[in-house]
Amino acid sequence: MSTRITVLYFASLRDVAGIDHETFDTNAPDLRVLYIELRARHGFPLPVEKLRVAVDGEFARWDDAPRDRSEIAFIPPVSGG
Amino acid sequence: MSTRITVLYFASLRDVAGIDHETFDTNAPDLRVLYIELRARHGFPLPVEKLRVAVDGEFARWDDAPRDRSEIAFIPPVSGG
Amino acid sequence: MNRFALSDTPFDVATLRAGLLDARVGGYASFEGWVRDHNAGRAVTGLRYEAYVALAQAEGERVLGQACERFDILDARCVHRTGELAIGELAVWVGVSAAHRDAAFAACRWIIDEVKQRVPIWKHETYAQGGADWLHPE
Amino acid sequence: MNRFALSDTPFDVATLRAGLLDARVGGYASFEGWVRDHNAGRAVTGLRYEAYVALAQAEGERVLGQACERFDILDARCVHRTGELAIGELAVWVGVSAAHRDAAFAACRWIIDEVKQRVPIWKHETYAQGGADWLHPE
Repeated sequence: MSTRITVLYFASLRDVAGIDHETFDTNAPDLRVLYIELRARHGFPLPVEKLRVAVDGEFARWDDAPRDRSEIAFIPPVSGG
Repeated sequence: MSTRITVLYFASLRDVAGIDHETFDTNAPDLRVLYIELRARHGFPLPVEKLRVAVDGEFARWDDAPRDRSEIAFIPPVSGG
Repeated sequence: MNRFALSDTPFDVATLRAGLLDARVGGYASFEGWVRDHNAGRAVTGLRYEAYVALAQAEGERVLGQACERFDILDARCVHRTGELAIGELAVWVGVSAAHRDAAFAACRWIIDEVKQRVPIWKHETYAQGGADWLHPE
Repeated sequence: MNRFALSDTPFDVATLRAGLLDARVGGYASFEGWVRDHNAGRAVTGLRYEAYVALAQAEGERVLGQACERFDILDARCVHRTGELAIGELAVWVGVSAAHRDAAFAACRWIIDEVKQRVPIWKHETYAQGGADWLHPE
Protein backbone atom coordinates (compact mmCIF):
# COMPACT_ATOMS: atom_id res chain seq x y z
CA MET A 1 0.00 0.00 0.00
CA SER A 2 1.45 3.32 -0.94
CA THR A 3 1.83 6.34 1.31
CA ARG A 4 0.48 9.79 0.55
CA ILE A 5 2.98 12.53 1.32
CA THR A 6 3.56 16.20 0.70
CA VAL A 7 7.11 17.29 -0.09
CA LEU A 8 8.20 20.90 0.48
CA TYR A 9 10.96 22.49 -1.59
CA PHE A 10 13.06 25.41 -0.45
CA ALA A 11 15.75 27.64 -1.94
CA SER A 12 17.63 26.04 -4.85
CA LEU A 13 15.52 22.88 -4.67
CA ARG A 14 12.39 24.94 -5.25
CA ASP A 15 13.99 26.82 -8.13
CA VAL A 16 15.08 23.58 -9.81
CA ALA A 17 11.78 21.79 -9.19
CA GLY A 18 9.80 24.85 -10.27
CA ILE A 19 7.28 24.19 -7.46
CA ASP A 20 7.33 24.80 -3.73
CA HIS A 21 5.50 21.61 -2.83
CA GLU A 22 3.88 18.57 -4.32
CA THR A 23 1.59 15.85 -2.96
CA PHE A 24 1.81 12.30 -4.26
CA ASP A 25 1.81 8.61 -3.33
CA THR A 26 5.18 6.97 -2.78
CA ASN A 27 6.45 3.45 -2.32
CA ALA A 28 9.89 4.58 -1.19
CA PRO A 29 10.92 2.51 1.86
CA ASP A 30 12.72 5.41 3.51
CA LEU A 31 13.40 9.11 3.13
CA ARG A 32 16.81 8.52 1.53
CA VAL A 33 15.30 6.52 -1.32
CA LEU A 34 12.52 9.10 -1.62
CA TYR A 35 15.06 11.88 -2.16
CA ILE A 36 17.07 9.82 -4.62
CA GLU A 37 13.89 9.24 -6.65
CA LEU A 38 12.94 12.94 -6.52
CA ARG A 39 16.49 13.97 -7.41
CA ALA A 40 16.27 11.83 -10.54
CA ARG A 41 12.80 13.18 -11.37
CA HIS A 42 13.60 16.91 -10.90
CA GLY A 43 17.34 16.94 -11.63
CA PHE A 44 18.45 18.34 -8.25
CA PRO A 45 22.20 18.95 -8.24
CA LEU A 46 22.58 18.39 -4.47
CA PRO A 47 23.39 14.80 -3.42
CA VAL A 48 21.67 13.35 -0.37
CA GLU A 49 24.90 13.75 1.68
CA LYS A 50 24.58 17.55 1.50
CA LEU A 51 21.03 17.64 2.82
CA ARG A 52 19.13 17.13 6.03
CA VAL A 53 15.56 15.91 6.10
CA ALA A 54 12.61 17.01 8.21
CA VAL A 55 9.15 15.52 8.76
CA ASP A 56 6.23 17.61 10.00
CA GLY A 57 8.47 20.46 11.10
CA GLU A 58 11.11 18.42 12.95
CA PHE A 59 14.43 17.00 11.81
CA ALA A 60 14.19 13.31 10.94
CA ARG A 61 16.52 10.42 9.99
CA TRP A 62 17.19 9.35 6.43
CA ASP A 63 16.25 5.76 7.23
CA ASP A 64 12.84 6.72 8.63
CA ALA A 65 9.97 5.41 6.51
CA PRO A 66 7.64 8.02 5.01
CA ARG A 67 4.52 8.32 7.16
CA ASP A 68 1.10 8.64 5.57
CA ARG A 69 -0.17 12.28 5.37
CA SER A 70 3.18 13.62 6.53
CA GLU A 71 4.92 16.74 5.26
CA ILE A 72 8.52 16.10 4.26
CA ALA A 73 11.16 18.74 3.62
CA PHE A 74 14.68 18.34 2.26
CA ILE A 75 16.94 20.94 3.81
CA PRO A 76 19.79 22.23 1.62
CA PRO A 77 22.84 23.66 3.43
CA VAL A 78 21.58 26.71 5.29
CA SER A 79 22.93 30.24 4.89
CA GLY A 80 21.20 32.48 7.38
CA GLY A 81 22.98 35.15 9.38
CA MET B 1 67.00 74.20 43.82
CA SER B 2 63.56 72.82 44.48
CA THR B 3 60.89 72.09 41.93
CA ARG B 4 57.35 73.41 42.07
CA ILE B 5 54.76 70.76 41.24
CA THR B 6 51.04 70.14 41.46
CA VAL B 7 49.91 66.67 42.53
CA LEU B 8 46.41 65.39 41.67
CA TYR B 9 44.63 62.86 43.85
CA PHE B 10 41.88 60.55 42.62
CA ALA B 11 39.53 57.97 44.13
CA SER B 12 40.77 56.51 47.44
CA LEU B 13 43.90 58.67 47.40
CA ARG B 14 41.74 61.80 47.33
CA ASP B 15 39.52 60.51 50.13
CA VAL B 16 42.54 59.73 52.32
CA ALA B 17 44.35 62.99 51.53
CA GLY B 18 41.15 64.97 51.94
CA ILE B 19 42.12 67.17 48.96
CA ASP B 20 41.99 66.65 45.21
CA HIS B 21 45.25 68.45 44.48
CA GLU B 22 48.04 70.33 46.15
CA THR B 23 50.88 72.53 44.88
CA PHE B 24 54.23 72.58 46.63
CA ASP B 25 58.01 72.60 46.20
CA THR B 26 59.77 69.25 46.28
CA ASN B 27 63.36 68.06 46.42
CA ALA B 28 62.44 64.46 45.58
CA PRO B 29 64.89 63.15 42.98
CA ASP B 30 62.26 61.08 41.18
CA LEU B 31 58.54 60.31 41.17
CA ARG B 32 58.99 57.16 43.26
CA VAL B 33 60.57 59.05 46.13
CA LEU B 34 57.95 61.77 45.75
CA TYR B 35 55.15 59.22 46.24
CA ILE B 36 56.91 57.59 49.19
CA GLU B 37 57.16 60.99 50.87
CA LEU B 38 53.51 61.78 50.16
CA ARG B 39 52.42 58.35 51.35
CA ALA B 40 54.13 59.02 54.67
CA ARG B 41 52.64 62.51 54.90
CA HIS B 42 49.02 61.53 54.03
CA GLY B 43 48.96 57.92 55.21
CA PHE B 44 48.02 56.38 51.85
CA PRO B 45 47.49 52.63 52.24
CA LEU B 46 48.52 51.80 48.63
CA PRO B 47 52.22 51.01 48.14
CA VAL B 48 54.01 52.38 45.09
CA GLU B 49 53.97 48.94 43.43
CA LYS B 50 50.16 49.13 43.10
CA LEU B 51 50.16 52.50 41.34
CA ARG B 52 51.04 54.02 38.02
CA VAL B 53 52.19 57.58 37.66
CA ALA B 54 51.33 60.23 35.08
CA VAL B 55 52.83 63.63 34.30
CA ASP B 56 50.86 66.30 32.46
CA GLY B 57 48.20 63.86 31.32
CA GLU B 58 50.52 61.10 30.04
CA PHE B 59 51.84 57.98 31.76
CA ALA B 60 55.39 58.46 33.06
CA ARG B 61 58.17 56.37 34.64
CA TRP B 62 58.79 56.17 38.36
CA ASP B 63 62.43 57.12 37.91
CA ASP B 64 61.59 60.30 35.98
CA ALA B 65 62.59 63.43 37.89
CA PRO B 66 59.77 65.84 38.76
CA ARG B 67 59.71 68.67 36.22
CA ASP B 68 59.14 72.23 37.34
CA ARG B 69 55.50 73.40 36.93
CA SER B 70 54.36 69.90 36.01
CA GLU B 71 51.11 68.23 37.08
CA ILE B 72 51.67 64.80 38.58
CA ALA B 73 49.02 62.15 39.21
CA PHE B 74 49.31 58.86 41.04
CA ILE B 75 46.95 56.34 39.47
CA PRO B 76 45.43 53.72 41.81
CA PRO B 77 44.30 50.44 40.24
CA VAL B 78 41.49 51.34 37.85
CA SER B 79 37.96 49.93 37.98
CA GLY B 80 36.04 51.27 35.02
CA GLY B 81 33.68 49.15 32.96
CA MET C 1 8.14 32.35 25.96
CA ASN C 2 9.76 32.74 22.57
CA ARG C 3 13.43 33.63 22.51
CA PHE C 4 13.79 33.22 18.75
CA ALA C 5 11.72 34.97 16.12
CA LEU C 6 11.57 35.40 12.37
CA SER C 7 10.52 38.79 11.08
CA ASP C 8 9.46 39.60 7.54
CA THR C 9 9.69 43.35 8.22
CA PRO C 10 12.49 45.51 9.66
CA PHE C 11 12.62 45.26 13.45
CA ASP C 12 13.77 47.56 16.21
CA VAL C 13 16.92 46.55 18.08
CA ALA C 14 16.43 49.12 20.86
CA THR C 15 13.12 47.54 21.88
CA LEU C 16 14.58 44.03 21.83
CA ARG C 17 17.57 45.14 23.89
CA ALA C 18 15.29 46.80 26.45
CA GLY C 19 13.57 43.46 26.95
CA LEU C 20 16.81 41.91 28.22
CA LEU C 21 17.78 44.43 30.86
CA ASP C 22 17.12 44.07 34.54
CA ALA C 23 18.88 44.86 37.81
CA ARG C 24 20.94 41.63 37.78
CA VAL C 25 22.52 42.35 34.39
CA GLY C 26 26.16 43.40 34.50
CA GLY C 27 27.08 42.62 30.90
CA TYR C 28 25.10 42.70 27.68
CA ALA C 29 26.65 41.44 24.45
CA SER C 30 25.00 41.74 21.09
CA PHE C 31 25.74 40.83 17.52
CA GLU C 32 24.13 42.12 14.36
CA GLY C 33 24.56 40.85 10.84
CA TRP C 34 24.08 43.49 8.15
CA VAL C 35 23.72 43.11 4.41
CA ARG C 36 27.12 43.89 2.90
CA ASP C 37 27.68 45.32 -0.54
CA HIS C 38 30.00 42.44 -1.44
CA ASN C 39 30.43 38.74 -0.75
CA ALA C 40 33.27 36.43 -1.76
CA GLY C 41 34.63 39.12 -4.07
CA ARG C 42 31.38 39.86 -5.91
CA ALA C 43 29.43 43.11 -5.65
CA VAL C 44 25.99 42.44 -4.18
CA THR C 45 23.00 44.66 -4.86
CA GLY C 46 20.49 42.99 -2.56
CA LEU C 47 19.35 39.76 -1.09
CA ARG C 48 16.44 37.70 0.03
CA TYR C 49 16.17 35.35 3.00
CA GLU C 50 13.81 32.44 2.86
CA ALA C 51 12.99 30.22 5.85
CA TYR C 52 11.24 26.96 6.45
CA VAL C 53 9.23 28.79 9.07
CA ALA C 54 7.94 25.96 11.27
CA LEU C 55 11.31 24.25 11.55
CA ALA C 56 13.32 27.48 11.77
CA GLN C 57 11.19 28.61 14.68
CA ALA C 58 11.57 25.29 16.49
CA GLU C 59 15.31 24.97 15.82
CA GLY C 60 16.02 28.62 16.65
CA GLU C 61 14.20 28.17 19.94
CA ARG C 62 16.32 25.09 20.66
CA VAL C 63 19.54 27.02 19.99
CA LEU C 64 18.54 29.77 22.44
CA GLY C 65 17.37 27.27 25.06
CA GLN C 66 20.66 25.38 24.80
CA ALA C 67 22.61 28.62 25.15
CA CYS C 68 20.76 29.34 28.41
CA GLU C 69 21.76 25.91 29.72
CA ARG C 70 25.38 25.93 28.53
CA PHE C 71 26.38 29.42 29.62
CA ASP C 72 26.00 31.34 32.86
CA ILE C 73 23.70 33.94 31.36
CA LEU C 74 20.43 35.55 32.39
CA ASP C 75 18.65 35.51 29.04
CA ALA C 76 19.21 35.51 25.29
CA ARG C 77 17.21 36.42 22.20
CA CYS C 78 17.61 36.25 18.45
CA VAL C 79 15.59 37.68 15.58
CA HIS C 80 16.27 36.85 11.93
CA ARG C 81 14.83 38.70 8.95
CA THR C 82 13.15 37.02 6.02
CA GLY C 83 12.15 38.48 2.67
CA GLU C 84 13.88 41.10 0.52
CA LEU C 85 16.67 43.14 2.12
CA ALA C 86 18.63 46.08 0.73
CA ILE C 87 22.32 46.80 1.33
CA GLY C 88 22.80 48.05 4.88
CA GLU C 89 19.68 46.39 6.27
CA LEU C 90 19.78 44.38 9.45
CA ALA C 91 19.59 40.62 8.75
CA VAL C 92 20.03 39.09 12.19
CA TRP C 93 20.31 40.27 15.78
CA VAL C 94 21.49 38.34 18.84
CA GLY C 95 21.35 39.79 22.36
CA VAL C 96 22.59 38.17 25.57
CA SER C 97 22.38 39.42 29.15
CA ALA C 98 24.54 38.06 31.98
CA ALA C 99 25.99 39.04 35.32
CA HIS C 100 29.49 39.01 33.80
CA ARG C 101 30.94 39.69 30.39
CA ASP C 102 32.73 36.36 29.82
CA ALA C 103 29.48 34.43 29.61
CA ALA C 104 27.71 37.17 27.65
CA PHE C 105 30.38 37.21 24.93
CA ALA C 106 30.74 33.42 24.77
CA ALA C 107 27.00 32.79 24.52
CA CYS C 108 26.46 35.53 21.94
CA ARG C 109 29.17 34.06 19.71
CA TRP C 110 27.88 30.52 20.18
CA ILE C 111 24.31 31.51 19.30
CA ILE C 112 25.14 33.25 16.04
CA ASP C 113 27.39 30.34 15.01
CA GLU C 114 24.69 27.76 15.77
CA VAL C 115 21.94 29.78 14.09
CA LYS C 116 24.05 30.05 10.95
CA GLN C 117 24.75 26.31 10.95
CA ARG C 118 21.45 24.81 12.06
CA VAL C 119 18.44 27.03 11.41
CA PRO C 120 16.79 26.45 8.01
CA ILE C 121 17.14 29.92 6.49
CA TRP C 122 18.65 30.46 3.06
CA LYS C 123 20.20 33.51 1.48
CA HIS C 124 19.61 34.42 -2.15
CA GLU C 125 22.02 37.05 -3.46
CA THR C 126 21.65 39.28 -6.49
CA TYR C 127 24.89 40.47 -8.09
CA ALA C 128 25.82 43.79 -9.66
CA GLN C 129 27.42 41.96 -12.62
CA GLY C 130 24.13 40.15 -13.24
CA GLY C 131 22.88 36.82 -12.00
CA ALA C 132 21.68 35.63 -8.64
CA ASP C 133 22.42 32.62 -6.47
CA TRP C 134 21.24 30.62 -3.51
CA LEU C 135 24.02 30.23 -0.99
CA HIS C 136 24.45 26.63 0.11
CA PRO C 137 27.77 26.58 1.96
CA GLU C 138 29.75 23.33 2.09
CA MET D 1 38.28 61.95 15.13
CA ASN D 2 37.49 60.74 18.64
CA ARG D 3 36.66 57.06 19.02
CA PHE D 4 36.60 57.18 22.82
CA ALA D 5 34.49 59.50 24.93
CA LEU D 6 33.59 60.10 28.55
CA SER D 7 30.02 61.17 29.26
CA ASP D 8 28.75 62.63 32.51
CA THR D 9 25.14 62.19 31.39
CA PRO D 10 23.23 59.14 30.08
CA PHE D 11 23.98 58.56 26.39
CA ASP D 12 22.06 57.00 23.53
CA VAL D 13 23.35 53.69 22.20
CA ALA D 14 21.15 53.73 19.09
CA THR D 15 22.78 56.94 17.88
CA LEU D 16 26.28 55.62 18.54
CA ARG D 17 25.48 52.38 16.76
CA ALA D 18 24.12 54.25 13.74
CA GLY D 19 27.48 56.02 13.44
CA LEU D 20 29.24 52.70 12.79
CA LEU D 21 27.09 51.32 10.01
CA ASP D 22 27.91 51.54 6.33
CA ALA D 23 27.57 49.37 3.25
CA ARG D 24 30.80 47.46 3.94
CA VAL D 25 29.69 46.28 7.38
CA GLY D 26 28.73 42.61 7.60
CA GLY D 27 29.06 42.17 11.36
CA TYR D 28 28.54 44.53 14.27
CA ALA D 29 29.41 43.43 17.81
CA SER D 30 28.66 45.48 20.86
CA PHE D 31 29.12 45.21 24.58
CA GLU D 32 27.41 47.15 27.33
CA GLY D 33 28.24 47.20 31.02
CA TRP D 34 25.27 47.93 33.27
CA VAL D 35 25.15 48.76 36.96
CA ARG D 36 24.25 45.54 38.78
CA ASP D 37 22.40 45.36 42.07
CA HIS D 38 25.19 43.27 43.59
CA ASN D 39 28.97 42.89 43.41
CA ALA D 40 31.18 40.29 45.04
CA GLY D 41 28.25 39.11 47.17
CA ARG D 42 27.23 42.55 48.48
CA ALA D 43 23.99 44.34 47.60
CA VAL D 44 24.77 47.58 45.78
CA THR D 45 22.43 50.57 45.81
CA GLY D 46 24.31 52.84 43.44
CA LEU D 47 27.70 53.89 42.23
CA ARG D 48 29.83 56.72 41.02
CA TYR D 49 32.53 56.69 38.36
CA GLU D 50 35.36 59.17 38.56
CA ALA D 51 37.91 59.67 35.79
CA TYR D 52 41.20 61.44 35.37
CA VAL D 53 39.68 63.05 32.33
CA ALA D 54 42.75 64.16 30.36
CA LEU D 55 44.54 60.84 30.70
CA ALA D 56 41.40 58.72 30.35
CA GLN D 57 40.59 60.44 27.07
CA ALA D 58 44.14 59.94 25.75
CA GLU D 59 44.43 56.33 26.92
CA GLY D 60 40.93 55.40 25.74
CA GLU D 61 41.77 56.81 22.33
CA ARG D 62 44.96 54.73 22.25
CA VAL D 63 43.01 51.55 23.08
CA LEU D 64 40.59 52.16 20.21
CA GLY D 65 43.38 53.07 17.79
CA GLN D 66 45.29 49.92 18.69
CA ALA D 67 42.14 47.82 18.20
CA CYS D 68 41.79 49.22 14.67
CA GLU D 69 45.41 48.19 13.92
CA ARG D 70 45.30 44.74 15.55
CA PHE D 71 41.99 43.50 14.17
CA ASP D 72 40.48 43.42 10.70
CA ILE D 73 37.67 45.80 11.56
CA LEU D 74 36.14 48.85 9.94
CA ASP D 75 35.71 51.02 13.03
CA ALA D 76 35.26 50.92 16.78
CA ARG D 77 33.92 53.27 19.46
CA CYS D 78 33.63 53.33 23.21
CA VAL D 79 31.80 55.64 25.61
CA HIS D 80 32.19 55.45 29.39
CA ARG D 81 29.93 57.16 31.91
CA THR D 82 31.19 59.26 34.79
CA GLY D 83 29.30 60.62 37.80
CA GLU D 84 26.46 59.07 39.80
CA LEU D 85 24.70 56.03 38.32
CA ALA D 86 21.64 54.15 39.57
CA ILE D 87 21.08 50.38 39.35
CA GLY D 88 20.30 49.42 35.76
CA GLU D 89 22.05 52.41 34.23
CA LEU D 90 24.47 52.00 31.34
CA ALA D 91 28.10 52.40 32.47
CA VAL D 92 30.07 51.61 29.32
CA TRP D 93 29.36 50.83 25.68
CA VAL D 94 31.68 49.36 23.05
CA GLY D 95 30.69 49.01 19.39
CA VAL D 96 32.73 47.44 16.58
CA SER D 97 31.94 47.16 12.90
CA ALA D 98 33.68 44.73 10.55
CA ALA D 99 33.16 42.85 7.33
CA HIS D 100 33.07 39.56 9.27
CA ARG D 101 32.00 38.52 12.73
CA ASP D 102 35.26 36.94 13.91
CA ALA D 103 37.08 40.25 13.96
CA ALA D 104 34.08 42.16 15.31
CA PHE D 105 33.75 39.84 18.33
CA ALA D 106 37.49 39.63 19.02
CA ALA D 107 38.02 43.39 18.85
CA CYS D 108 34.97 44.15 20.99
CA ARG D 109 36.18 41.80 23.70
CA TRP D 110 39.74 43.15 23.53
CA ILE D 111 38.58 46.76 23.81
CA ILE D 112 36.45 46.28 26.91
CA ASP D 113 39.24 44.28 28.57
CA GLU D 114 41.84 46.95 27.81
CA VAL D 115 39.58 49.81 28.86
CA LYS D 116 38.93 48.11 32.17
CA GLN D 117 42.67 47.55 32.73
CA ARG D 118 44.22 50.72 31.40
CA VAL D 119 41.89 53.70 31.39
CA PRO D 120 42.00 55.77 34.61
CA ILE D 121 38.38 55.48 35.71
CA TRP D 122 37.43 54.41 39.23
CA LYS D 123 34.23 52.95 40.58
CA HIS D 124 32.85 53.95 43.98
CA GLU D 125 30.11 51.62 45.23
CA THR D 126 27.54 52.29 47.92
CA TYR D 127 26.22 49.22 49.75
CA ALA D 128 22.75 48.37 51.00
CA GLN D 129 24.23 47.20 54.34
CA GLY D 130 25.87 50.60 54.75
CA GLY D 131 29.31 51.81 53.78
CA ALA D 132 30.89 52.64 50.48
CA ASP D 133 34.17 51.75 48.80
CA TRP D 134 36.47 52.63 46.00
CA LEU D 135 37.23 49.57 43.90
CA HIS D 136 40.96 49.14 43.32
CA PRO D 137 41.31 45.61 41.93
CA GLU D 138 44.60 43.76 42.44
